[in-house]
Amino acid sequence: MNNSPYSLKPASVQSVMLRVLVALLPGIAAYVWFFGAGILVQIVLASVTALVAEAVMLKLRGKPLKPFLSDGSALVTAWLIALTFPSIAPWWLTVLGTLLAIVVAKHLYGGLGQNPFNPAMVAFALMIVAYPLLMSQWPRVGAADFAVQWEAIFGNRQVLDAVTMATPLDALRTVLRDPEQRAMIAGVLGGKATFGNIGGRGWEWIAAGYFLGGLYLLQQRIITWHMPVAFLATLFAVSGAFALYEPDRFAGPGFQLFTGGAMLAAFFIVTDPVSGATTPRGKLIFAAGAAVLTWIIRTFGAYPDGIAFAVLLMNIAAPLIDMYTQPPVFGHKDKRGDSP
Amino acid sequence: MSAYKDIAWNGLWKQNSILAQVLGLCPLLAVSTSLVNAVSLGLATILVMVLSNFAISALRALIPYEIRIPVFILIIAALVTVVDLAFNAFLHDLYLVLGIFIPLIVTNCIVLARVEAFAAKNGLRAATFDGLMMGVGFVWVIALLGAVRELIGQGTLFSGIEMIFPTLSGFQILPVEYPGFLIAMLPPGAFFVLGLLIAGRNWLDARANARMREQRIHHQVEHATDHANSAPA
Amino acid sequence: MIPKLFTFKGGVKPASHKDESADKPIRIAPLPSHLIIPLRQSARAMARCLVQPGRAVLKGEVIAAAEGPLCTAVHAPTSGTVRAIEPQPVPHPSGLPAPSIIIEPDGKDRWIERKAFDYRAATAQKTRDYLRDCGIVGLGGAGFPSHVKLGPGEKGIGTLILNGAECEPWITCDDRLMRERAEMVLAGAAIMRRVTGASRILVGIEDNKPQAIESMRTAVEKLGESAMEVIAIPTRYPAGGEKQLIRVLTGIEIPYGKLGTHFGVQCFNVGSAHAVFRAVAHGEPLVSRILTLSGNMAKPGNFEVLIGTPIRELLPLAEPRADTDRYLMGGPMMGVALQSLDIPVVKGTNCILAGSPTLFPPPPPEMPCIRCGECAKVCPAELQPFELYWFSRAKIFGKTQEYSLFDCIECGCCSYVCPSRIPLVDYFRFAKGEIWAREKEKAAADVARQRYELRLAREEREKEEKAAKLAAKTAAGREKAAATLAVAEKPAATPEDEAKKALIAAALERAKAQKEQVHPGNVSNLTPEQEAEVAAIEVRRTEIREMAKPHLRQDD
Amino acid sequence: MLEAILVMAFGALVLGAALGYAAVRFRVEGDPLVEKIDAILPQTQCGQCGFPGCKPYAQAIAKGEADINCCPPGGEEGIHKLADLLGREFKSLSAEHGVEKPKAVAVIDEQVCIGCTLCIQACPVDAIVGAAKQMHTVVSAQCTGCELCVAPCPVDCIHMEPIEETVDTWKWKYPVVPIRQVA
Amino acid sequence: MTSYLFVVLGAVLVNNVVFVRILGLCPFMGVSKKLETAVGMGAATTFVLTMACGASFIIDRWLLIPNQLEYLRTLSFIVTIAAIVQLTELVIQKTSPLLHQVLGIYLPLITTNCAVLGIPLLNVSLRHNFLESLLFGFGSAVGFTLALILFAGIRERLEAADVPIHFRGTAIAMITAGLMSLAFMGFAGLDKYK
Amino acid sequence: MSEPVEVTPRESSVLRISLRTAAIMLAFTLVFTALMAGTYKATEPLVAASLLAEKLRLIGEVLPPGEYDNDLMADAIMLPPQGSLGLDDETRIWRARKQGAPAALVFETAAPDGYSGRIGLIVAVAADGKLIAVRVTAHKETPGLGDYIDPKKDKNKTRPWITQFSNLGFDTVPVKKWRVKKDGGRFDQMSGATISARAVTNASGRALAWAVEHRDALFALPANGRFEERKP
Ligand SMILES: Cc1cc2nc3c(=O)[nH]c(=O)nc-3n(C[C@H](O)[C@H](O)[C@H](O)COP(=O)(O)O)c2cc1C
Ligand SMILES: Cc1cc2nc3c(=O)[nH]c(=O)nc-3n(C[C@H](O)[C@H](O)[C@H](O)COP(=O)(O)O)c2cc1C
Ligand SMILES: Cc1cc2nc3c(=O)[nH]c(=O)nc-3n(C[C@H](O)[C@H](O)[C@H](O)COP(=O)(O)O)c2cc1C
Ligand SMILES: Cc1cc2nc3c(=O)[nH]c(=O)nc-3n(C[C@H](O)[C@H](O)[C@H](O)CO)c2cc1C
Ligand code: SF4
Ligand code: SF4
Ligand code: SF4
Ligand code: SF4
Ligand code: FES
Repeated sequence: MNNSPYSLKPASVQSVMLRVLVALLPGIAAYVWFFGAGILVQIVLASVTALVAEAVMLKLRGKPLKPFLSDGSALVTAWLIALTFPSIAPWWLTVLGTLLAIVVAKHLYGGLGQNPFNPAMVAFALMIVAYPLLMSQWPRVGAADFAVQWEAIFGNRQVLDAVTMATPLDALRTVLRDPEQRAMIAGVLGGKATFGNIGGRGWEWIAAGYFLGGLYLLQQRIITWHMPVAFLATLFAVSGAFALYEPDRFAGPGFQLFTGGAMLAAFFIVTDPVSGATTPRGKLIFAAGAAVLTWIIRTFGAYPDGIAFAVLLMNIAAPLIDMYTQPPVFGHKDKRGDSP
Repeated sequence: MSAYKDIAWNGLWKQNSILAQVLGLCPLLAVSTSLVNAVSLGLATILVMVLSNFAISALRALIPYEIRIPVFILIIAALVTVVDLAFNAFLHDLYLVLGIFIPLIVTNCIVLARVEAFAAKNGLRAATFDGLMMGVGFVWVIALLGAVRELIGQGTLFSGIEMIFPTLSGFQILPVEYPGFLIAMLPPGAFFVLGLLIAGRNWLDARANARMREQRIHHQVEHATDHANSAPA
Repeated sequence: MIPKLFTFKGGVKPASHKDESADKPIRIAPLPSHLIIPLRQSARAMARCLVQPGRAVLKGEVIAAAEGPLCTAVHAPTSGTVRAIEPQPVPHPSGLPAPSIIIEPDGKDRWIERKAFDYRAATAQKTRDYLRDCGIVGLGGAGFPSHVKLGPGEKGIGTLILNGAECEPWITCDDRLMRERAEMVLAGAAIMRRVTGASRILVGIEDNKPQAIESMRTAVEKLGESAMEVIAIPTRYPAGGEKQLIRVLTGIEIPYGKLGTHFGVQCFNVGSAHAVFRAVAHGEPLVSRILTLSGNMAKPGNFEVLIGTPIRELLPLAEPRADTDRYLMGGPMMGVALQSLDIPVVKGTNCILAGSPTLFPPPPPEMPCIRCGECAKVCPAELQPFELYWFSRAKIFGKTQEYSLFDCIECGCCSYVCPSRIPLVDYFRFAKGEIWAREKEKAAADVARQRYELRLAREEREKEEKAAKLAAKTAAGREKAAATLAVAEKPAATPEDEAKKALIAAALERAKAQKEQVHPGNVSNLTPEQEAEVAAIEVRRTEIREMAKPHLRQDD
Repeated sequence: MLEAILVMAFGALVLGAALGYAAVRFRVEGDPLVEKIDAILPQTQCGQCGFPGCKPYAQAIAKGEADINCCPPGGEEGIHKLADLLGREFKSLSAEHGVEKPKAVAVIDEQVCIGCTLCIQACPVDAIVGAAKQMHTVVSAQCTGCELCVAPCPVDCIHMEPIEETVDTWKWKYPVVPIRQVA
Repeated sequence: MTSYLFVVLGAVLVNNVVFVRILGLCPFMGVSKKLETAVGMGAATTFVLTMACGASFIIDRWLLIPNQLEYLRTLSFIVTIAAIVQLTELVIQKTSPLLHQVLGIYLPLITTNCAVLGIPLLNVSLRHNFLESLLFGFGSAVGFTLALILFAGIRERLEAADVPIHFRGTAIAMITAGLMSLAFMGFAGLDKYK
Repeated sequence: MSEPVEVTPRESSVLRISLRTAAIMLAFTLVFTALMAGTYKATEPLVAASLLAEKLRLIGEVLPPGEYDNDLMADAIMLPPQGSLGLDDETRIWRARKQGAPAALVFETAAPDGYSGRIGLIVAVAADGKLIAVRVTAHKETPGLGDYIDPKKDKNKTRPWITQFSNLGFDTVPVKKWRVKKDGGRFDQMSGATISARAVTNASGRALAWAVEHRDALFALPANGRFEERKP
């Protein structure tokens, strides 16, 4: 027999996760529109791998399969992995990444809800460190039809040279390190400020799709405003300040917000409730910190999109952030910050 | 003799410096990028441990309690320097690879810990044997770590052996197309593999424990049934 | 004048279900076949029983007296005979029995002599003593003795708050009370104001009870009391929690470990005020209360019920439906599931709720916490329930205290919203219990250490004294010893077998000496009486041994 | 070679003198650790740990002579606390020292007691009252449940009774995790 | 000026002692179970390491190099460190018993922290000048402290996690350290800007 | 080993004990320092030989021993820091001669603009203005991606990437074409890791140009001389 309270609000982990998946759909649609259906193959690959890995780990740990397999959290992880990996990554890259995410980053820590690190970002970071080349080959908009992508994923990597290109972020960095070529930056970033050129062709539409999904999550009260606002605002402010200071060296905020995974990160990745900070002030600090680190790594670091590392670095700090941003308890407000 | 068995068992498994005491991690993790590096540093460590255990056990009567730690450190540091110089002279390439990790054997906590816990209290033979076994315990772990990391990282074993035996060369174990999993060679991989090793040790210990418990229960049950059988008589 | 309202953070809005019983007037419940009156009626202390089985009592007669500062008297709810005094199941989550008086009504319901108490002439202390002897405890649920709460505290009480919020779903007893007996409630409040010297009275009522608000406002006007205000507050569970209500009405936040009196406010349930009025104006001690019967029932309603009425005998009044699978005492958010229907109504019982699988479905399996933060959003104590849960689950209690476990008021809001269906409150109750138990154990260990050390010191001293005595004796002792030695040495010179004999003798001697040590002088030098007693004991002992033998053999 | 020895000799002289001085001058007296360990032990004084009481066991732990898993009354929880305090790894209770039992108090069957005072002598916390040749009683509030009085009784009149749960001592149980039941 | 800043930042983040240089791991694993002790250990190490870097620079530059006694580096450095640890203990025992209570138990452990010897040796091989040596020592120690404190934060939370049984304790701590060092790899490449 | 002596710190005994420990410490130090010093003395020649061998091997990678007959170590000159070669330290230039005639220059250079910072190089330039060979001595390029510039890591063992510069001079490859293909030049790059290739290519070109320009001045200097750039 259970104890009070006896009536409960209808809510479940499953419904939360399903709504996150729904929220990803607009972004995925834009992705398919610009870069072809290869991403769908990746999503399927990652999902199947995630479910199988989850099932095996649950079995090994002697946990019931049904409630955990159907909770949808593994699917969220899988989809986010697929969306952050290049859509033409070889199949084993996606599978290996997903496997490590679920087994190491999630189940070795006790599974759902207990992992201190964001599993999807662990996968991304591990893979970009191990296979930098494979992780930085992205198709050019419209250059690879489904057959070519299929070919690239399941076999012949030779087809790639024709269809890949430096992503806008990479181009930016390549240019940055060569002072003679800095003049080119304007060319790379699309001097004509049409929308298609803010974050690189195609990219900003995907970002817009994620933004839409993010609004849905906000409306459903699955995420709060703190994280996305703090992340985007900080990224905007930092990149804006530096772009004003030296415009031909640093990319402006429009580019930073709409390229790479920034929008996805703002609404879907830094917001991961499990590995992030949870107090309201903590969320602001967490997301702002992630944004600053993202900008630093994007601009100066060795890896093109700093989001994964930035998120992992903030994951490390999350327990302390939470500990030191405990909101004052009812009745103890005079002693702000006194609580642990 | 069983005392020596205990010493060996302690060094190799039960009190293994890495798996049980979690000491001496830095050289272990930093130098285990390949089997050859790992074993080389391991051998240097054995050498230092045996020599220092020997020396300190031999000199223990002369060392006053108050300054035992400085004296231990002095002796260990001197021996390490000797080994360092020897590597520099005879295995120069390896010397360059192992870098500061040879001098750092000085601060390898196991050396000092063994000296203080064992050599300073035991006879010459036992102490030397303890140094050897603790060293071997360190070597097999670092060698395993090195082998795993090298294999996963680049699909080879014994690469770099030419630094020691110029006539030999390493083996390609996995197919040449194996893309290599670079992480294994980098610091994160070192931590992961060691984590897995420790978990493996926990698992083995747990299994051994369970088996022992089972045996004991079995024994007891037998005993009890014996008892029950004999009681009515 | 409409005062500025404050808000409290958090809270939830479960479906209210008040309509089922809100328009049912209070009815008097019939006399039950027997009454079970637990000796513990106030929250913290047990009253001392004054009656024996077989004794006839009148309605309102004191049957157990208040003992200690946190205790109140207990009265016979009707006239009749004391049948027994024995442990009976009481309304407690454990379902364990506790000492209770069982009374069989004679059906006449004869009162003792009732006399109004002139509180205007009496000192505040006298009035409080009177209330204690009338058995007045809070009727809001916690059952804390009202006379204690009416005390001046450190600073005295400036504001008196009447809690008419009744925020739990289903319950309407306070609503009905305020609609039907508003004047009595307010008169009770006025008495309390006089006792405490408070300057104003605020009555907080959730705005989903417009009739009650109306009725109370009319009564205020009618009574012509000044500085008495009836305030509608937003409907949100747990607006009726004392701290939350005080916050809403005055903006004051009372932290854990502090009482309202620290801040010059005190909060009482409207039912408590009503009981005070009855006690003072009519001389009627607290022997009945109003409660709601609702939930999965065909005829829900509100009833005035004698304290001690077994639930089983109340239920037919509301006709529970067939699929009822359990009964709750209290509301669905904080109530206690009854483990037996023989449990009686006590002073804190405000509602009996019939539950069915459709009404209160069993919770789906618990999933791990995903740190979504919903619980923190709704926690009225502004805690981080998921952190508390994280550490309670792993039994790391020190950490739970760092996260202010004891500030939790166990309102259940967090469990209510958790998407992982975690029974958070259960974890908190568990953690609190363990911490208390540990503190008790620690205190006990400290006492044990002290006693052990004392004992060691004493033994040390005794040893020294003995040694001193021994030293004094040595002179004589040495001579004696020499003599024995001489005797002992002799046989050693004799042939072998004799030596053996001597050895055996010595061994026997030793054994005897040892035995004597083990039985220190108990059986020698006894007075005749003692000898008789010992003999009797001896006989009993052999008897018992005989009786025990077969068992022993079986055990073997 | 010579300069090497000179340099090091100089260093050694200074250091040796300093250390010798320091070691003698600043030797730490007393061991606060023992108190901390003793505070964790349950003070049952039962000797199951193999030491005559909790304090001696605490001293042995502090000296590193005893393991932390030898006190059955302290249970797993006590071991956890000791492990935390000493920075050691947790070990489960050592079987040779006994098992964790529910708390109990000694009860003397007053009908049988012959008043021999043996139990009084055995009780480490003076929880038994009674004079020679009179019936003895256990003051249950003071009894730690150590069972030391049980064995010495010549007439076997002392037995241990588990402490019964009442409304006052009842505790909320650890919430069952229904997910395991589903499995 | 900025180059000095880069020395410190580089040592704290980019080439973090623990995660990138792989030094000081024994105390990193051993003293990180509780936040409190992590802070204590960090503070003690910071002080000793900074002093050790200064002292060893002086010894190296003025005693060893002029006499061509480089091979005595290991010995003289470690002996110096031991002396500094002892002296530190004496000084704080005299001046601040409170501080001694906080740091006292960590000081002896520092002698076997290989970062304390490794960083001075690295100072030599990186050919730092005196100020750089000091800052490098300080930065490394701050990096050590940072790593230790962050790790302790995670471990305190991990203690309550439902980690698979064989991974409890040291094993999962290792994996966590691995993931932390993975995260710190994100700083790779930042040091080329100095 | 002696047990901790229970002493009450009276001043006299403190002094005595201090002196005693100092003496013992001294004795140990003397013995073990002697041990070290002895080892050092014994290994010194060996260490020196190893160092020399290492250097020669490095030089041998870019300049086969058959190409010269003089003692390279003796025929070296000092090169102060050269910004144009990316060197901020003093280095050496070894001059190879065959039968007395200038044969080649061997010197270090660096590419400051690798993907992860500086790439150290050693080059040999023949007296006739051809680049004999170039090798990487130190780099931090991404393992598995940019590290093919080091022939040890290059997957193509038969013809490592870096050998494509061998025996080329500005006569065969014009200065403008001394670039990677991606920049319109003559040399291959590994797709996806152009930056490393570009850095090495440009640095080797710069080194070649520098050597060609200063060839005569360099060979003219006396052994152990110091090269000073004359500003025209
Ligand atoms: C968190 C994250 C999310 C990303 N999301 C996308 C995405 O939605 N679409 C996309 O094309 N690239 C995405 N990327 C890829 C990066 O923005 C970046 O372009 C990629 O790492 C390519 O590196 P390169 O510039 O070196 O080729 C994502 C990367 C990260 C780390
Ligand atoms: C969550 C919670 C909800 C409560 N709701 C009510 C309520 O609706 N009405 C009420 O009178 N007391 C309620 N109480 C009890 C009050 O906090 C408080 O004990 C009572 O008003 C004091 O009055 P009394 O001493 O007269 O009972 C609630 C307590 C808690 C913890
Ligand atoms: C993690 C990472 C590491 C990289 N490391 C190198 C490197 O060491 N050397 C290099 O030339 N390019 C490296 N790159 C690739 C460059 O960013 C850039 O894409 C490439 O040099 C452009 O070459 P391409 O024009 O042939 O595509 C790396 C990319 C990533 C994502
Ligand atoms: C709003 C939201 C964001 C999430 N973001 C991530 C994510 O970035 N990476 C991930 O692996 N899982 C994510 N999840 C899923 C889930 O929290 C994750 O699998 C847990 O970390 C597994 O314990 C997210 C879930 C929600 C509700
Ligand atoms: S509501 Fe439940 S799942 Fe969400 S944070 Fe709170 S306890 Fe965790
Ligand atoms: S039960 Fe406790 S923790 Fe949960 S919401 Fe209520 S006060 Fe907060
Ligand atoms: S076993 Fe425990 S309770 Fe008993 S004496 Fe030893 S320490 Fe005390
Ligand atoms: S009465 Fe018996 S069980 Fe209780 S403390 Fe004394 S000796 Fe121990
Ligand atoms: S080996 Fe580096 S600290 Fe122990």
